Amino acid sequence: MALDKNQIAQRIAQELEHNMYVNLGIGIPTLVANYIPESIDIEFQSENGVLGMGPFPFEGEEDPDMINAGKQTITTMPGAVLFDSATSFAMIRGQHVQLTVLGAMEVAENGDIANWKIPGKMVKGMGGAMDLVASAENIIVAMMHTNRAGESKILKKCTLPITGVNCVKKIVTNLAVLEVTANGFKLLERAPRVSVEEIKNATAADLIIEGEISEMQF
Amino acid sequence: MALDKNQIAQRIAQELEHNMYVNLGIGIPTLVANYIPESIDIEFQSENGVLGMGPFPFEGEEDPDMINAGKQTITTMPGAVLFDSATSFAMIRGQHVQLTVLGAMEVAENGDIANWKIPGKMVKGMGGAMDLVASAENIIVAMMHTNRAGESKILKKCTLPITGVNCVKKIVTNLAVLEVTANGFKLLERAPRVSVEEIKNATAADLIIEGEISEMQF
Amino acid sequence: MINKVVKSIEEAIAGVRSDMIFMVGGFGLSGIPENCIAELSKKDIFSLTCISNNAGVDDFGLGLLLQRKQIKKMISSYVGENAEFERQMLSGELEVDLIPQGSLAERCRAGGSGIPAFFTPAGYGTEVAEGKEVREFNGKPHILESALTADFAFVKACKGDTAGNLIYKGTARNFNPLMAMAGKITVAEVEELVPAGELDPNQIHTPGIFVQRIIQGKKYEKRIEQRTVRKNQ
Amino acid sequence: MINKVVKSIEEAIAGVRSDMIFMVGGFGLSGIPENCIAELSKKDIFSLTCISNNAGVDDFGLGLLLQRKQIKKMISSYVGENAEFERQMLSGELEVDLIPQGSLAERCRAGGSGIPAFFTPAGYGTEVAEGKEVREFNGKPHILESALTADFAFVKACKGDTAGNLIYKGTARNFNPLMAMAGKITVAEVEELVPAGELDPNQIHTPGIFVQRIIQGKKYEKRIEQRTVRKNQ
Repeated sequence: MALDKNQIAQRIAQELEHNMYVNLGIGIPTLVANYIPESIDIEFQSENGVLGMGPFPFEGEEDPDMINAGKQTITTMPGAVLFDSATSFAMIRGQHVQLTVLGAMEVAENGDIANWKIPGKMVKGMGGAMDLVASAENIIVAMMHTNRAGESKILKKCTLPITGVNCVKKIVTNLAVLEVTANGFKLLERAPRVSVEEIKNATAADLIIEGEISEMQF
Repeated sequence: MALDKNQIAQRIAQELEHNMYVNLGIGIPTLVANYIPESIDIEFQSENGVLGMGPFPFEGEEDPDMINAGKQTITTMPGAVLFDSATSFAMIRGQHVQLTVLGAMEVAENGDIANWKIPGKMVKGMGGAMDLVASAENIIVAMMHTNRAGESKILKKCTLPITGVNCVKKIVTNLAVLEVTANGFKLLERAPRVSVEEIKNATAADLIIEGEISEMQF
Repeated sequence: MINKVVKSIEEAIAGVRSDMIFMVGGFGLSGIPENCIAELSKKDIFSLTCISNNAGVDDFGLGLLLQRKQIKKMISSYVGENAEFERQMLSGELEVDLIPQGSLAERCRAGGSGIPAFFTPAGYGTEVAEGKEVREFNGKPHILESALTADFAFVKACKGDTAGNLIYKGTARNFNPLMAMAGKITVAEVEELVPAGELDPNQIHTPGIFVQRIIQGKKYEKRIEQRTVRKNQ
Repeated sequence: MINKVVKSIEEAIAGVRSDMIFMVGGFGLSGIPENCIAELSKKDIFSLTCISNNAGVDDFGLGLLLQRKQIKKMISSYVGENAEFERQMLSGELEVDLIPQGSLAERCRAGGSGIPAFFTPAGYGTEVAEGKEVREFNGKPHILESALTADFAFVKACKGDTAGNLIYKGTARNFNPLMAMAGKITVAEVEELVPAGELDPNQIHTPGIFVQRIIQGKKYEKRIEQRTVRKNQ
């Protein structure tokens, strides 16, 4: 059974380690924050200028001066800190933020990612994505395996204008967990009751499949 | 009569204009702050991280956390602000500080200045001087006309390692006020009862002398 | 103390002319100089180049200037959530230069700091790198980005003093301190203006030397773009 | 909240080994990490490369490490007022790389910010520019300067919290925030350590993400180098 968006987030939360600084992109990545085990300390950075982001505010407590990079109203945790955009990207570019989780429209087998532009159709801009993917040591993509037309978003080569080169390390989709290796995509895990065959059929790129592929554990 | 150090500072103070941000170097330049007319507002920047520097503290009120670039204990004025060294040099390099007054060992007729090193003898380092002279729109040198050996510090060409090129705009010495022009040093003013002849004799570089040279006014 | 206070919003924006380059602080609608933008939208000033991370929404922020077609070119990192913007861009009426957000921030800071250019890894291998110098450092390719400056920078702070010193609140800080550095004339509007000496010199975010004019804004709407809440327990 | 507190000064400097590069905050003797320096001076660690604006005085600050000849190379902007330093430098025992102060500050910031190099006008036409790329921007020559990083950065703040957030006081701030960014391991010593949540998030100078270890210093001498006063009236 394919995962829903919350389950994708839940699976990604397993990748987080104690004492990590993490930047979560808009969409599915934002949901990751809901699944952090209490046993580990994580601080969330948002590139518009906050470290130590907390949950959404209670109704009536929204502050227009306190938003995340998705422009959503947020709160801060004890120990939080606020700063300007140059300092924020110093944290990102300088690799002080250790993990970036973001969405994508396409990922290629060399780790290229496209997520900012559909020529002639959609040009919202890259926001902080280009800085994030060019910098973070570890980049995990959270996305659906296929687009609305049912086409694979996991490709031999990106067809859309790319956001960054050779940067994605791992992908978690509704169907599978994939690792980007020097030889291409390696299938690590499959969603509960989703077969390797189904994943292969939904994937335009080749998959390296070694031995038994276990189901994701939650 | 040649000026003393305080009089050099007093003459330089006349160059300051209302609403100017000024950086004063160590030595004679520091004394300039004592001669600002009450009618104009000036803010002093010190490159170790303070804008709005005030006078020395009263005895017993010295604060080790409040010093100027000469490492002297200071106070701050209302409206002062403290910042890090990168921000400080952003002010300097970005030409937000409008006037720099500093000492020199030599000045050449093309505006080159040497004030940081005597090879084999004295190597204290350039501190902020190289950033200051490479950046400020207006640079005034405050110094004695000759060195302790009686040799001119105003030269056709610097003999010591230089601090910056083509940067000095004006020089105020114990004998004269000189302007650095495209054609060399121009004599603007002479110290009270110091003759043009005395100035010429004390100067290794050529001087452009046009018409009557008036005495400095205090 | 050098006094930066201007008496009216008209005086605050005086000197802005058609064809100029101007910067506007803020991220989304958070921390935007509402009063300066509103005043600009009343003037017959056109063909402006605007440097701002975002482009407002249809009826607020920079959207007001877009509605009147006062802006010829936008230099931004993210311009979604604005239908009129999208229409002008896709029709070719509006020129748009999209820049990675971190490069935009750093380019403004560089502009204010006398650093004409710097290398960054952001955008290497993408459209953004086209025509730009590429150089490897420690085996990693970087591109050369140049400084940004502007004829005017409009920024918004929570508190300011008469010397032009500014303190921001929350994530409304964002691009404001960087653009304040990069404006030939920087105009700061604040929610609260106090006499010089009232702010703790240790706690000022933008030193007054970067600000040429300061004014207390008449009123602030401070619109929220995405109101997200959790249920009261 | 990620806890950065270490229990002892030994633990704070643990891992520093001979031949490493380390940065030390402070300007003159103002804002130097006194406790870390004193602890380093007790260890048999030698052949260090030290990046610091100044070199202390004979019997205090980095002078302590120079006395024991623990430092092989100094990267500084101003090294006057230190007889032992001068002796070692002139005799060739100590290697010295002098850098314009603004370039030193910016190179540390660049190192912490993932910016490998930038152009600056400072030092053009001087010894400092030797071997460096020169390029004109707006008709003015600039030189290319590279980022500085260090195995360890030792910084000193007035206040800190358990998450590593730092607040500096007065001109003791200077190079500390920049070096905090540039250390692979940044050790912050503070006069007062408080629980995370006690500092105003708007008023923090160094975000805790840049700090790996924090400790409250045992005592601070805070020596004054040039005591200048005016007469009481």
